[in-house]
Amino acid sequence: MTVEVAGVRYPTPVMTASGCAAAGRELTPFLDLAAIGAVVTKSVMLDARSGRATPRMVETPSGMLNSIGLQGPGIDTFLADDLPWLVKQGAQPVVSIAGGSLGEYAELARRVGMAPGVAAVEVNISCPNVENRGLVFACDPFQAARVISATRRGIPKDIPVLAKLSPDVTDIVTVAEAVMEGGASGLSMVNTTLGLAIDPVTLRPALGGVTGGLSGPAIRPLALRCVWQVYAAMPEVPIIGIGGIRTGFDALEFLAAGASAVQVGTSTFHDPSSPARVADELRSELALRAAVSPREVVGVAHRPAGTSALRAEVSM
Amino acid sequence: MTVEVAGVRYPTPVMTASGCAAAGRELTPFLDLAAIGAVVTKSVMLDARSGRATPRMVETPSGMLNSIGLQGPGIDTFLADDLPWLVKQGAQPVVSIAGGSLGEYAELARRVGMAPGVAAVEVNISCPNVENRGLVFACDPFQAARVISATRRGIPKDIPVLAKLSPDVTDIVTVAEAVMEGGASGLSMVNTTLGLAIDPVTLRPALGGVTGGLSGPAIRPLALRCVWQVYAAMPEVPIIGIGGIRTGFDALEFLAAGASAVQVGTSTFHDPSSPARVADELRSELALRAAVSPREVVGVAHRPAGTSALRAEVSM
Amino acid sequence: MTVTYDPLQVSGRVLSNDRVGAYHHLTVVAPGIAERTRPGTFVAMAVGGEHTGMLLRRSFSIYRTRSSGVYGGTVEVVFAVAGKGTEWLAGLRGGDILDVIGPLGRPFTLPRQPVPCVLVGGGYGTAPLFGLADRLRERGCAVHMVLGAATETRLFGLLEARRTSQSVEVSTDDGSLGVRGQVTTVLPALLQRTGAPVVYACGPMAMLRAVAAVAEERGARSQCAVEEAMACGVGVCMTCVLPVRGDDGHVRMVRSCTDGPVFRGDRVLWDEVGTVPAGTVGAPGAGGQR
Amino acid sequence: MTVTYDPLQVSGRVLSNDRVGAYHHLTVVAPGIAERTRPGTFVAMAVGGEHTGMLLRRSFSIYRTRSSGVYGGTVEVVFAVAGKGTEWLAGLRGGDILDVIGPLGRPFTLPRQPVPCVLVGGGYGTAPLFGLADRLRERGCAVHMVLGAATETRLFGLLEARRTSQSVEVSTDDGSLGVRGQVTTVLPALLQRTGAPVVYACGPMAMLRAVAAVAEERGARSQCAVEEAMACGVGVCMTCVLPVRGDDGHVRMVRSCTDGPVFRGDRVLWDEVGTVPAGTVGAPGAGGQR
Ligand SMILES: Cc1cc2nc3c(=O)[nH]c(=O)nc-3n(C[C@H](O)[C@H](O)[C@H](O)COP(=O)(O)OP(=O)(O)OC[C@H]3O[C@@H](n4cnc5c(N)ncnc54)[C@H](O)[C@@H]3O)c2cc1C
Ligand SMILES: Cc1cc2nc3c(=O)[nH]c(=O)nc-3n(C[C@H](O)[C@H](O)[C@H](O)COP(=O)(O)OP(=O)(O)OC[C@H]3O[C@@H](n4cnc5c(N)ncnc54)[C@H](O)[C@@H]3O)c2cc1C
Ligand SMILES: Cc1cc2nc3c(=O)[nH]c(=O)nc-3n(C[C@H](O)[C@H](O)[C@H](O)COP(=O)(O)O)c2cc1C
Ligand SMILES: Cc1cc2nc3c(=O)[nH]c(=O)nc-3n(C[C@H](O)[C@H](O)[C@H](O)COP(=O)(O)O)c2cc1C
Ligand code: FES
Ligand code: FES
Repeated sequence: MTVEVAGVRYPTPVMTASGCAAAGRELTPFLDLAAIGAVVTKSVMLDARSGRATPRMVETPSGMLNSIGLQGPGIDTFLADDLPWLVKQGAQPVVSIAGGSLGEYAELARRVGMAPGVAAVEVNISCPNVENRGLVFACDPFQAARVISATRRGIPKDIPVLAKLSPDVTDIVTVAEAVMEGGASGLSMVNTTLGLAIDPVTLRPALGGVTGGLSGPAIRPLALRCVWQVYAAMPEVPIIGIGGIRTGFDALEFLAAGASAVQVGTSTFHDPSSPARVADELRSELALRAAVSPREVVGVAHRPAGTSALRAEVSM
Repeated sequence: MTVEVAGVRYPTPVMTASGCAAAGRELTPFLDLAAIGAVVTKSVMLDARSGRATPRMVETPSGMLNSIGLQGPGIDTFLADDLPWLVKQGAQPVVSIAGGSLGEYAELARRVGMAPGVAAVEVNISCPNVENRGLVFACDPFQAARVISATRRGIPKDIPVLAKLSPDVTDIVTVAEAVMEGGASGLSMVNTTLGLAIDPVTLRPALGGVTGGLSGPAIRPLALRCVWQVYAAMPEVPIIGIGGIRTGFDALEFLAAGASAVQVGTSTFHDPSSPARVADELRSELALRAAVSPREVVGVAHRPAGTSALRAEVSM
Repeated sequence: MTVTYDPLQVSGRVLSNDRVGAYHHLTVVAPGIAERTRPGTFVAMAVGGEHTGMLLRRSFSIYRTRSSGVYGGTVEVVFAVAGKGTEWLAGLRGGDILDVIGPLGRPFTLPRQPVPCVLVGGGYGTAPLFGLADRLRERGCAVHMVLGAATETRLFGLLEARRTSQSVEVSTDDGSLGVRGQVTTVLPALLQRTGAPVVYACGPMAMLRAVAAVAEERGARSQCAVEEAMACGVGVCMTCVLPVRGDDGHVRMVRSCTDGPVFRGDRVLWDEVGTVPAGTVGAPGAGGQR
Repeated sequence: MTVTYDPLQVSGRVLSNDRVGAYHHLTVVAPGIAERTRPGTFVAMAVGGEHTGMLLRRSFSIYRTRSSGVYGGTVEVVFAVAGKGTEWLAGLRGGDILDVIGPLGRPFTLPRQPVPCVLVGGGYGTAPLFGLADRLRERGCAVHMVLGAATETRLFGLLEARRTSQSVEVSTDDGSLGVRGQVTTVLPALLQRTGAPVVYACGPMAMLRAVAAVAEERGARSQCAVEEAMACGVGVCMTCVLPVRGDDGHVRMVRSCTDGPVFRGDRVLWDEVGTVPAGTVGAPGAGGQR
């Protein structure tokens, strides 16, 4: 079930999602890191970050809100400890980086670009731009593109740079086009959507950070729509689908909508073996439809009804 | 539990949501239309509409997608049959209108404006603008504002015009400001968010209309966040909160975030008595917190922790 | 347009839930519903329990009702496990609580005269026909049944049909019981033999369409109970529509929950279900609500 | 930082689920977990069934385990109904299936010497102390227990404590049993009398903070098992953090699921739980991921 995304081959199309697998270590009791698609690491910033005050999460119907605030050790500790460990495990490390300014992204890229064993770099652009009134990079096509080009310059040519998009925009296709022009090799879609919950006792926002990112199956239709729209506009661009994937069929939906691979986030909290289990289930879903490789179903939902050979094989 | 929204008094703060209660008739076995906050009617267009092809719905985790396509009898039949019937029942009719062009909204407003018994007009601006490449009015502050002013002109001064916002925008506050400047008396927030699902057999989009509107508890955190942001920016603007409300506590969350009233949509499909039940439950939630009226909790989540007298009364 | 019966919403207790061939036969105590039920109407059941992610009710034809008994009035349905909601229903045990709304929809129209009637059921579609058969017999109509299914285990109610009907014909796709073929393999001869002026049918859309066509050919009327995906079941959402020609000759997208589920077979545009046929009132809409 | 034990994910069968005062005592067959359990570790249980809208596991201290038996190894927890997940757990019946991950987290550190120990439990917080008491006695430590709760029915394990401990003191907020007041009303005298150099505590945060303070005043060490909202329970999400001073003197936001739930009482910045104290490594972050 290997797949290629932006020139890199992964053992399966199912990866962990950034921030939902730390740097992989804690999942080893539950799955084989070398056998899953990739370990996308928690977004790392230049310096160590304490993150936000608790409460950092609220459960919501078929979803959750989080407001972690990118807690992490900073890039140097990450490159010294986590990355080499992942490489030693035989995992495919996709390193996620996050910054507060163009300069920070550029510097992160420079350091990650020098580290051995990186399969791909994912750029989390859902961060406030401290140089632009705290506006989130991902919500502005121009700023988003600038971050990607700043990052791209620091990363060796053979390592793809994936831009991770936010769904919280009026027109995701415009952002997608901008980051591709900025030099992205592919797109990770989508990050969480901004949400809020109220605490029943205080009647104040339940999260320490007031608003937080909504994730989980609740947002799957929204994430799928984003993938659908971008694939429809740019079918040649590699897409990694993310958002509420819990089963092999969910993963298949993303492939059909146009993703070449997927990431599993929140579901890992329910079932820490999710990234491996979803791949197994996807294998069965493909077999059921007599598809020999995941590639075959990528974007199939865009073909006119009846033109795909896959349909006839299913009996559900 | 009466509330006032934009100058109109409603028996309770809990209304039906447009498109989720038809014109009220079918709910009479399950609740007393005169006792609920208001009956917000299915968005009506100038002419009769067949709506989209089926399938028109897909169940999703804690939510659903719909693609009805505004099926309806057209404004004249509505004003001749449905509205007088609602008025006779003693219900508070909030008439929702939808159009494909400025002219259509203006004409709808003119006709609704002449009809007796209308409590308020809600303007569904989540419609494609046929004069602007099919771009949805609600996604463009300028077009959204134009629709509202065109509508406002046709409606007598004492009938409030509520602009119903879409959450599918980068910056909902900008749209809110624009429609208020366009002459809206208040805001209904939010409409569904655009989503997609794939059919397991055909691997094509499951909805006849390809994409559809996501509703239900899944989107509640997203809807609450929109209300929170707009109230924070414009605390004086009346807001009706909508999105995934299923219980009295859900309604309370919206009030605390800044809504003066709420609408219950998808939950009605699960429990057709929802608009009445949610009001009853809200009454208990308020009593538990020793709040004498719903007004008291409106926007309370924005006050600094500890400054509200409500907190101390709860023991949960 | 109109709600024919006043449905009730009842929090009922499961009395029994048994396997019957490929199906499940569920009996729920739901006082009040029995008294209002007429053949062809249905119930909508909440599935998944209180904190479920499944928001929408599941609809089932009413198989039988009893107005009272030791436990109060009951409603019975027969269902196949089709997905996660019916899977959950299949797991219910006696004593569990189930939220039921019903009866919903319009019933079969009964003939004014004591004419012979043919009742055609596909798979679990036979279930609502037994109550209909009772009413027809009360009016002096002779009842002939046709039961069809993919295979023998998917036939429902064969013994009951044999016990209560004037004649019973069976067809299975694989020939495991009765005639190999579809219900329409046996229907023309049966209509001929009985001279029945009306056919009642419940089953998959393809079957209904074929039955309606055979009936029309033979100059008989047909009354077909359809199955469209329903979000609300009570007429407020407009998801359950299909194209139906009205008395005025105009085609409209009509709700199958309140204007159906029973329709005159000659009024449904069977070939165009799933589309908005050209010429439908209000079609084609330019733009519109997603 | 490190995963001390290899947790297992087990689809277990419920053996029993009984009410005990204000609590529920749940026993699940979960082979393999017992063997790995050390006092103070916890399990995370999936709630709500397959199609639930509740995505996150619920965490519970391990009360007891048995490595084997007629049914295989079992794990027991004691819980209060706090919300919808625990409500669902309370409804489980013998034979139901429950997905359990455990043991998770770091256990209580045991003293090297056979010293007298004081174990303080608040409400259901007493549950994990009995396994601890067993281990301590095995090492020749005298075990003294303090049980506190709001009211008598919210005390857990009093008889068991009396049967197995050297001494037991009880406090209730309302005075319905034992001393009226908090556990810290009786703790200073008990530390004095027993000369215990170490206090183990499990209960609400406010209690832990007070116990840690009393211990510190008396020159005793404290080991406190905390309860922070956890999304994953296994260390990957960073939701369960609290400010803890490390060996190097620096305060960090530390995961209570993998670095806890047991912490040295003198290391937790109790007054600043729920904040990021000034001076914490990496604080204050300008901007950042929501
Ligand atoms: C008026 C009416 C009467 C019916 N009578 C019976 C009956 O007597 N026995 C029986 O076994 N089934 C009957 N059905 C079909 C039954 O409602 C579906 O099998 C059931 O809803 C499937 O639910 P699920 O969760 O198991 O499947 P899923 O596929 O998981 O359901 C997903 C969604 O699609 C809807 N859906 C899926 N299949 C159907 C379908 N065939 N018809 C309508 N909605 C569907 C569900 O209601 C749900 O909202 C009837 C349907 C209707 C409309
Ligand atoms: C390490 C640890 C050990 C625990 N041991 C026990 C025990 O032995 N007995 C017992 O009764 N309870 C224990 N708890 C608390 C128990 O986890 C919560 O009562 C439970 O999660 C509440 O779930 P709910 O769905 O009923 O409540 P809801 O309020 O509906 O839960 C909503 C969300 O908040 C989380 N949450 C709510 N309250 C708490 C809490 N107090 N602690 C952590 N998360 C919470 C839930 O996990 C869930 O994600 C422990 C918690 C932790 C972290
Ligand atoms: C607790 C948590 C932490 C997250 N942290 C990050 C992060 O550091 N960087 C990032 O790009 N995305 C982060 N995400 C977003 C996920 O990677 C993913 O895009 C999103 O959760 C949607 O997928 P899911 O529904 O499968 O979780 C985080 C999500 C959660 C739930
Ligand atoms: C089946 C369906 C039809 C709808 N039709 C309309 C409509 O005609 N006009 C409108 O403004 N909103 C319409 N909506 C949106 C709802 O009014 C509401 O804004 C949205 O569903 C969110 O609320 P909920 O989660 O409570 O359903 C519709 C929603 C559904 C589910
Ligand atoms: S199912 Fe809602 S109108 Fe028919
Ligand atoms: S609960 Fe996820 S890191 Fe602790």
